[in-house]
Amino acid sequence: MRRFTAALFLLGLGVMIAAIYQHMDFSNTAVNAGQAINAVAAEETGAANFVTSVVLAYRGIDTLLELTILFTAAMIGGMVLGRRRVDAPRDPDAGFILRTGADLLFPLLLVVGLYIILHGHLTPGGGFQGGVILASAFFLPLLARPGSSINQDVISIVEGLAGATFIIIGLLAMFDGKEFLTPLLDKGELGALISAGTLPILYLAVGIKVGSELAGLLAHLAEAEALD
Amino acid sequence: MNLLVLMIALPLLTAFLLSSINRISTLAARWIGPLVLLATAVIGLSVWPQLGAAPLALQWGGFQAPLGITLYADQFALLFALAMTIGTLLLWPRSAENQLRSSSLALLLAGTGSGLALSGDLFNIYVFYELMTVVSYGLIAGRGTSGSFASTLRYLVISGFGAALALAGIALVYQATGTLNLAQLAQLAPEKLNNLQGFAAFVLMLIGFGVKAELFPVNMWVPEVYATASSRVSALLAGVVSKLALLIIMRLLILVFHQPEALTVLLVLGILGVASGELAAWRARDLNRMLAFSSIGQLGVMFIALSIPGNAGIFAALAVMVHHLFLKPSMFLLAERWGGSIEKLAGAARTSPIAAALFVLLALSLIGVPPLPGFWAKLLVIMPMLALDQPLYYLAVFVMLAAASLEANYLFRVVMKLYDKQPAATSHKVHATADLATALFLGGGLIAAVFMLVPLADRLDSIAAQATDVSTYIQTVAPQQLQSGRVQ
Amino acid sequence: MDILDINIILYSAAFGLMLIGIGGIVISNHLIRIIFGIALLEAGANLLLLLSTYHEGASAPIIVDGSVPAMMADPVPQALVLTAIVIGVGILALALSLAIRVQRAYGTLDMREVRLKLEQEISENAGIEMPSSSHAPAVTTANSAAAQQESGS
Amino acid sequence: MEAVVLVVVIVMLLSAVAVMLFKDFLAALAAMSVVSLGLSFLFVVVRAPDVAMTEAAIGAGLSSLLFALALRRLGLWRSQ
Repeated sequence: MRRFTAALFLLGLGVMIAAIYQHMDFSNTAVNAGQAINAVAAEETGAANFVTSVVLAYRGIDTLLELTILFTAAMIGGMVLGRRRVDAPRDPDAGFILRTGADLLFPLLLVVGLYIILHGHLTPGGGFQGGVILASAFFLPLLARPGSSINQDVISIVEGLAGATFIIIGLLAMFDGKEFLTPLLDKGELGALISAGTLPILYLAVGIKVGSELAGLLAHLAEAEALD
Repeated sequence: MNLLVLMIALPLLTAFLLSSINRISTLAARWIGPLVLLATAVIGLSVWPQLGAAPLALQWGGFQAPLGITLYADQFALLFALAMTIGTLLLWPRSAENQLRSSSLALLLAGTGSGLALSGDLFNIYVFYELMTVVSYGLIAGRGTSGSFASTLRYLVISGFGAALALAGIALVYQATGTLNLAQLAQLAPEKLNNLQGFAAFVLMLIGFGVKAELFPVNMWVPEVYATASSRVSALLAGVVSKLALLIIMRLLILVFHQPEALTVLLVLGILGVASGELAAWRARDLNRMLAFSSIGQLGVMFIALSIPGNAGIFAALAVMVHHLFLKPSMFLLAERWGGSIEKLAGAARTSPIAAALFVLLALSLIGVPPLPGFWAKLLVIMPMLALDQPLYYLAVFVMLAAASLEANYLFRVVMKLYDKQPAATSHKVHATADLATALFLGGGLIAAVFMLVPLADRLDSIAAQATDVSTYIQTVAPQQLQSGRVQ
Repeated sequence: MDILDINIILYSAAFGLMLIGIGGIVISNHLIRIIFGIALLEAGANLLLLLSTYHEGASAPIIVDGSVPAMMADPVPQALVLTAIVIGVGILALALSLAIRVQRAYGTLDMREVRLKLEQEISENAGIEMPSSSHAPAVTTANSAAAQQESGS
Repeated sequence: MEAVVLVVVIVMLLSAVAVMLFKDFLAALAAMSVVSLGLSFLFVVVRAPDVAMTEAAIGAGLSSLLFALALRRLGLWRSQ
């Protein structure tokens, strides 16, 4: 019975999609907000990567909320999985190769992550991609040395402060008489590393926040066996 | 003037900083949350009078309308933003284990709820909605029992499914119109979205946003969650959060989707919601689940009201929403100590006479007994439907009347038990003072509304009229025409 | 319709992923598979969003060396998908954490069994005797006792 | 170009079906990574390098790691 209703549901969905196919204008040349942004973004934000302009300037509030979602998810993940017991059994040691590899990779990942974050307004990449790399940089030692652990208190304070930075930069604009989250500072020369005003600073906050939250989540999941 | 932004930004900022503040002073961390919400409520109330004359549009980041994200405040939106803020303040979740965490979640809920009500951008609404969903997971699972984890997981599966569908709906809208700004969508909708693609987008978004609004096919989570979460969280979710989801659907319906089929879908799903909800409530044997199912029925009535074309439908839906906004949290708070089997309620009126009396009044209003507000709200839904003179609407009226008699049946079963002469073997717990006071405040406010029905109805009517005024919406936001960058 | 039209191929990929994902959610009972299904559904929706303004021949919306290309892809859906992907991974982590806890409490990841045990636990906490409580094994009582204690405090 | 995209799409959809059909969760997880990688290729095709990077880092990398950790804790690590 259940299978039957499921099949019926899928069939209906398939018919709907087929109908949409029939009527959809694939080569739709509708004028859209994105093309208007392309026309003015370089001038208005000073970032060479327009996706970064949209993420941090035009739709900055979306990004703030997205960070808040990660923050909340990390907080709830910690709550659901609980803390590690002191006497919980450890995983077996990871062995020489993984340990040395982790030691060698850690600085490399850190540098690559920061590079990607700081060039987010110029090239593809930015706070999210770089943040993931930062998270893996901090998670890798955890895999290599099962005895070590990430200090969750530090993480929660770091992520809180990084998120607060984002909001406070936004509030500064309000004290300046502009709207909340308006980019500030000099826009500089298009394509230069130090340009686009506050956008790189915002992306740095995003990167640190994403990195610390994902590292926290990964550490929680890795240690979940030991919770009480 | 752009202080309205603080209604969203301040709670978020405080939530981020709460764990740092806790390092410095535990006392400050305990009190800063309620204080911030009080401040944002004052900000909202101070803006309220001037919105009556003209709604207000702000641009996040100061970018011109279709490019940046719009925040649109009319009295309709601000009413629910305030309901969220004040509701969270009244129903401040308490947790013995980790007050810090539940305070953060409460602040996030208040900030997001306000933002959701005030947002004027389709994708921004989606992100706010997702954040509100994640925060509710935290509030439900915060109980820490195995049941709360399991119900959160089932809720998460349904929500995740719905959210992805809503995203697909947004993709279809953007494909057709090239904009996400609601004002500009309202301009373009008659030309670009009045087709099958627009209808598909509506259905997808209805399923997505309907999850929280307890829409008929995607409401399996309701009884489990309300039975396992703490009463204050249930009160918040059933009372305020579901209304915010409904507000999004109303906005979409008013501004973007004008197909008659959309109204039919709402009507059918509403009827099914009323029928299934009330039948299940009638069969329920414990108070929490009974209230949960009856909430599905009430939300169904709101969907039926929305399906009435024109201003009358929005007005009726608004009246039912405001009625439910006060009634349901109050009932859930009363159920806090009475929760559990109805059989065990016998004689509870003797230990807590005030609570029992309040419950009776609320039950009468929920059923719709004449002088009480619930009656007038239901009348506002039924009258325009009779005037429409269509078979499906007659069916809706019939289902609503049948549902009222079912409601009367099961609620009186509870009331009879409360005033049972034979006391049960178990001793009843008295309500906590804070819970009872809040319940009395909300319920008392509702009953007091009987004495000023006419001015209240006028006020709600003007709010509904402002909400349905599409041309004012477009003029206030004033999106610049999308020009130049035309491709090919 | 030419089968090799790139629009058709890409849209088929998006709708295909969504259909497979929905099928997995609706037909499957195992929680992990349902979570996989949600991930697939999200991936399809993301692709659909990105395709909404796709044009053959547009270049990436990035200015390299100061030269502005003739036609650039729409940056808005790209930013939206970026947001949606990150939201998705947050919710995925949450779902997996909850799944770990649920399995520990109920000893199963089968959706139907979880639902049965949940119903049973709710009824037990409410003090209702279930007429058909024989076929499902008892829930861990430690948790239900904790719940009662909490509501009584 | 179209032919390459067509092949990638077919492989991706087959892997997506495989995710749902494989009894072994590890194999399903591997298939899921294939879907993510195919998806990030498609993102490159539609001129979205930022999204492609994110999908590769988060979809193929981080999500798989999350799944792997969770599967290990759930005792589904080995084939059943």
